[in-house]
Amino acid sequence: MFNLLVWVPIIPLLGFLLLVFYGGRLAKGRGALIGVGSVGISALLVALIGFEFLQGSMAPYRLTLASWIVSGELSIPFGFYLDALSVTMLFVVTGVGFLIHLYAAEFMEEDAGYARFFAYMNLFVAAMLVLVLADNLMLLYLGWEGVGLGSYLLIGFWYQNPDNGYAARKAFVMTRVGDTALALGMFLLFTELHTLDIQSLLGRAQSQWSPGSLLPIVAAALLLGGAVGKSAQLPLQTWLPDAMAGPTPVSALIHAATMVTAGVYLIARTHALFELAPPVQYTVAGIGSITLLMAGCSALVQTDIKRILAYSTISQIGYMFLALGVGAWSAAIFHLLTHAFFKALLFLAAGAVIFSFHHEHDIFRMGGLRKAMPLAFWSFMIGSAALTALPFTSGYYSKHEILLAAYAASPLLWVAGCLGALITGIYSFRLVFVVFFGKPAQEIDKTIGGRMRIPLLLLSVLALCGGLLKIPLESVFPALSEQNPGHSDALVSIITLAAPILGVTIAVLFYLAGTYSAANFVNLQWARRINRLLLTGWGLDATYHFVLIRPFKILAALNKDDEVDKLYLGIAGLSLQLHRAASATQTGRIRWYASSMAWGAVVVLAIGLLS
Amino acid sequence: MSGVPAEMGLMLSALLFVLGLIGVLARRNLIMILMSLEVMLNATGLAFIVAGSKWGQADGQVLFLLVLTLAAAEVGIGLGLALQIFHRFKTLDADSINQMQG
Amino acid sequence: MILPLLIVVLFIGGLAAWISEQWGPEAPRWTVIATLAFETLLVAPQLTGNGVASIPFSGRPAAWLAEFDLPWIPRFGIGFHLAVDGLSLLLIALTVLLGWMAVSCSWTEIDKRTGFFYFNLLACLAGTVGVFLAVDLFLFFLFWEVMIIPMYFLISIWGHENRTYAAIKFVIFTQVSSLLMLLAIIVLVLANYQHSGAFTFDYFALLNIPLPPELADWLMLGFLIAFTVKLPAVPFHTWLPDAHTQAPTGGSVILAGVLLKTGAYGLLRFVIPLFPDAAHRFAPIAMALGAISVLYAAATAFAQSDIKRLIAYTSISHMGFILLGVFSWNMLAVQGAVVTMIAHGLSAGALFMLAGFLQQRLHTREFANMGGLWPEIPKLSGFMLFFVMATLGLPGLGNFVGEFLVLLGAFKANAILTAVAALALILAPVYALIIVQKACHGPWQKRPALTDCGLRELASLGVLVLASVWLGLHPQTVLDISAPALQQAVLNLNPREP
Amino acid sequence: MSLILFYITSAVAVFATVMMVTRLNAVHGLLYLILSLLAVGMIFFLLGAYFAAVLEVIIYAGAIMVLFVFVIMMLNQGHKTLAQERAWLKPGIWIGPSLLALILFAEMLVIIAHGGSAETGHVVSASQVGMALYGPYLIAVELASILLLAGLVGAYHLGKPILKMTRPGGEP
Repeated sequence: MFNLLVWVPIIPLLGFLLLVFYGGRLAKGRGALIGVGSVGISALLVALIGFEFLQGSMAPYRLTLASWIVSGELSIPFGFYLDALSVTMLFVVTGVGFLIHLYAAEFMEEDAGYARFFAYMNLFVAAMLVLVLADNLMLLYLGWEGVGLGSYLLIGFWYQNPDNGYAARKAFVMTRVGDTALALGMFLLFTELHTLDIQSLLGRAQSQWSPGSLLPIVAAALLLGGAVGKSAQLPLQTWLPDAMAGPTPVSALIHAATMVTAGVYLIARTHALFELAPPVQYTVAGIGSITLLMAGCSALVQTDIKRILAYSTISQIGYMFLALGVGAWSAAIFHLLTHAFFKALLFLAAGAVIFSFHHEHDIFRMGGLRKAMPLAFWSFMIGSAALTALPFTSGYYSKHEILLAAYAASPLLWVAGCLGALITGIYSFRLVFVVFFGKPAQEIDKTIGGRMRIPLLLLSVLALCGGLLKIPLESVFPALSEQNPGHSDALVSIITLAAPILGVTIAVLFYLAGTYSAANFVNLQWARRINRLLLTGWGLDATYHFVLIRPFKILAALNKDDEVDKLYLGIAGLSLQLHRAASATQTGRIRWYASSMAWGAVVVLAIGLLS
Repeated sequence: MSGVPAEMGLMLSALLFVLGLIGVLARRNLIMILMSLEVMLNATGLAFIVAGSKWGQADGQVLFLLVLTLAAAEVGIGLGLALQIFHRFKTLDADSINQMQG
Repeated sequence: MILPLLIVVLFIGGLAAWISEQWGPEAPRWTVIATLAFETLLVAPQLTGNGVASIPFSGRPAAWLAEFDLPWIPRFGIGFHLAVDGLSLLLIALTVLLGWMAVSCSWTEIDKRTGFFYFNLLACLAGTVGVFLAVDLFLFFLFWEVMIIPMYFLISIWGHENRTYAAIKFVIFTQVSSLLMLLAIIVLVLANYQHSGAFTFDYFALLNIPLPPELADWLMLGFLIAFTVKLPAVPFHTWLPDAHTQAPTGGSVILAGVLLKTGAYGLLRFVIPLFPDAAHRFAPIAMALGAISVLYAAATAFAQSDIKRLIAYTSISHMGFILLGVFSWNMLAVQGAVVTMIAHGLSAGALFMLAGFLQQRLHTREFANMGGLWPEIPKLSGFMLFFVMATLGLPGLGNFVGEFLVLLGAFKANAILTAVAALALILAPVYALIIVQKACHGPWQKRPALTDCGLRELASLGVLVLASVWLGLHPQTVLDISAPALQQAVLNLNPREP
Repeated sequence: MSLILFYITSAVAVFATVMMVTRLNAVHGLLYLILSLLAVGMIFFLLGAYFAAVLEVIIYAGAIMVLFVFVIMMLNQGHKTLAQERAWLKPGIWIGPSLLALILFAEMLVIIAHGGSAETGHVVSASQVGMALYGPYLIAVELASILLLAGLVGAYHLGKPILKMTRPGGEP
């Protein structure tokens, strides 16, 4: 049964190849059938394998297909590793992926590059599956870069607009910064531990390295660099809002549910290494909490519906990092799971709105959609409730767990988390109220069909009840040792619970009841400044542009003609000058030649005399 | 017999040679240059004779003869060229004939 | 006997192509096809490992697969001595493959003096194969020169607008550097003469002769400069962008794919085995040069507006990895360097072919006149995307394996320099994605209708795609064939760690 | 006695040469040149090289100088050129070469002075010269004759077009 695991990534890959080679000649329906169908088959296989795994002993299962690179002590196979963690991720990738593919089959129907779209999507899914299943870091890196490629291709899917191309390249290059750190981490681990197989690597690290020593700290920090890049955390988060240039299903799949959580997966996968490096783990928690606050604040002021969701994604991944940092590994993965549900739901619902509004993104040009689009409205409500972690939604279970674990580790982190939850409440319901309540701004002349409805419905159910899922991660992660969330303070629990509700209340007062209005702030100088700062994502983009990109561009442009060549041109010029000088002595005058001869005689005699 | 010191003869030869050289370098008239050249050749011949006389060998005079032959041939060609140049350029200015400059 | 045949077939085929010109412009093309087909038949069986040439012979390390020795100028100990091991076999295979590619992309591009063109092309290939086979230093030098002169003609006769300048620059750079090598060869032979009392240019005889360290340093530098100019590494690289930009497509393919590899081959075959101690002393500087090349070329590539110039700088950047790998002094890095050599031959060759195809269609190499090509020529654009991805080191394709192994090995030798060189992993997408963005993406521009790639173009690019994927997913083929040769060249001779 | 004669003759030779070099009129210069050559011939006589002295007078002062006379006459170096020559003989023009020549002279003097003193005046008879010429120097004589032949042909060739050009009504 587990042998079928091979086909899980291969079938989407086959779908990709089919679409690449025959995509242009296929009818639209066929193209979508291949694109959606391949992921569907994958999802089915995962379901079969997953249930068998969960009912079994849950012992890790290894599958080695072939060898990839063998040279000296380096031996890299194409090997898959199945444990509870990868099963969870498989469910997310194929399950949510399948629903989004189905949704996209209708969403993208009018696009000229229909087959191309599904080809890229399948490629992405295949790469993501390889990433999740890889049993060694090098194969993981293959998937890691593969999802980067998919992300690049899909962000720049509408290539006619150079801005999209820029966003795509920005995403690729910024994540590549992280990838390079990851690669260096791999080099270090291999040099020190002589293997890249994840399980033996962790085993050797635990037996050879003492906790808190330099090597695990450096190695973990480098891996963290990779995770930060892929998961859009501080300081490499600025690519994600721009990545919204891609089609909405892409944002749902890649930039909400799967790829951006790869960093969380990586850290969870190598958690043993991070446990050996406490300073790095603190850093993870710090990065998570700072990012969740920064991104949450930015989400407050955005007007583009997808950018709000993008900042919200950054913020939610910040929660996952926070969880990782405080050692609540399963809570992080749990939040990853629920986040995949509700964020995919939110994106798809937003996609439905955008679809109906003919690619309008500004929320203030929408409004009053509650009646016109009931399904989108309820999906959005459920998604926002889960995002805000209102009680009994899926997000509540996961986020609550995280916050309690954070409190156990450090009250400061907990305060940041609760503040973040408050902000989450404000911005998510601001979005809901502005888009769906109030006066209808426009007539809707386009409605969504069944292929978009089914994913919305299914994801709504998951977002609502996903918290009841029990994922058996104990087999992978060590139990939380001294910190048991069950025994924490009742007051802490209540505050944790109340923070999002308070946020929702604020949103109601500002955007629904109209008791207060954000318009009051518009005329204030300081408010405008803060608004600007938040709108541009804390000015990080401008900083990078000023500190890195512009100097690089200027230097490169200065050196366009290759300054080194000047050296050789100089030599050439010098010899040309010498040639001119020598040829100038050729005056054609006899007397000049005669006197030169005389000079020669004088010099030769002088040499003879003086020596 | 006569006791002319060899170095005196050589000094005279050098002096004549240098005078001829001045003529070659300073004059611009081709005929004068050729004449100065004769002086230089002659001075060389003198040096040979002095040396031959010093050692009492015939070689000095033989070489003088060769120099003489050379001078004759050179004058023949040189004057022929001078005539040609004069007819072609209507001048005997050695400096104005510089068509072979680089 | 097959070894001299490998060279002779190409050369005679070239002559035949030249002569056949009188029967019309088509005749040389078919002559070349026949020649290359014959050559392929000679080479292909060797790669399977049990070909006709694997006659074991005594007195040499096991890594050598076949040998051919004929006295030539016995008075000076010069012999027509050829031998093949895994490394040279791989590079010869690459040479033949790219020979096919060069013919394919010259098929319609070259329409004047086709016979002479193909003669030069094949002569250049023959010289290159000779370089890979020669194990007599004099013979090696001879082939080294044979390789350069046809390339000069290829650039200066069939090149683009600024061809004379580029061709002369190419020749001056390579000639000055090979003069240094010639001096080093002669001094080495004389040193051996003083030591052993016999003149010999034979590679095997010159291995392991004791040299005073001072002398060894200078001789090593002579060889090293010749090879780094050819490679090329910063600061000897400036001939390459000009030569590539101006060369006809076929010339660029051969230049990038094969000629540059002779530099890397020379480092592995001569510099390190002949002067192990001197090379080892020099290793940190060479690695630093490699790292500088990688970064400098990457940054310069980004600023280019001419597609072939940009690709040329990416070549320099990749060659920096090879320099880094070769001097890292361990098996992983050296194997990575070999994989990079082959992978870069495939990817850069393909990119130059694509640039040539675009130039044939658009009559420009400037990015300013491109853009929005995807809807018009989706297949070519797809190939472009693929090879750009290969260039920037996407895992699963050949370049990744090479670069990764190089960096992995180099990290052991010098972690700091490796970290610096690894910055190129960030710069690679910066310059590579620009190609796709500026050529294929972007708004559609008004221009006469273009034709997408035909069968010939499709087939040749397809072969390169397959080769690149094969190298990325199953590099073991290359690693296994080259391993014994590298083992003896690098490790058995110099069992030292940096 | 002969030493005094030598000095006097030397003085004449130097004086005649200086005059020759500085003359504006080529014919005057030529006359001084003949004088210089005759003086050198006298010195040959004093040094005991009678044969050379005779040749000097006959060939140099006689034959070669006649050639010069002819050419000067043909070129018609008249009064016009005198002004030109005067303009050319500005000190600025001849001081440089003279200084150069002086340096050369000084160097040669130093070398000669280092040679040590030796008497000259061994008589070498014409028959000795003849024996040497047709003995060890036979090849040199042959070469000289070839040189003369070449000179002859050359002079003839160079002179020919002029005859063509000067022919009345002839093509230039």
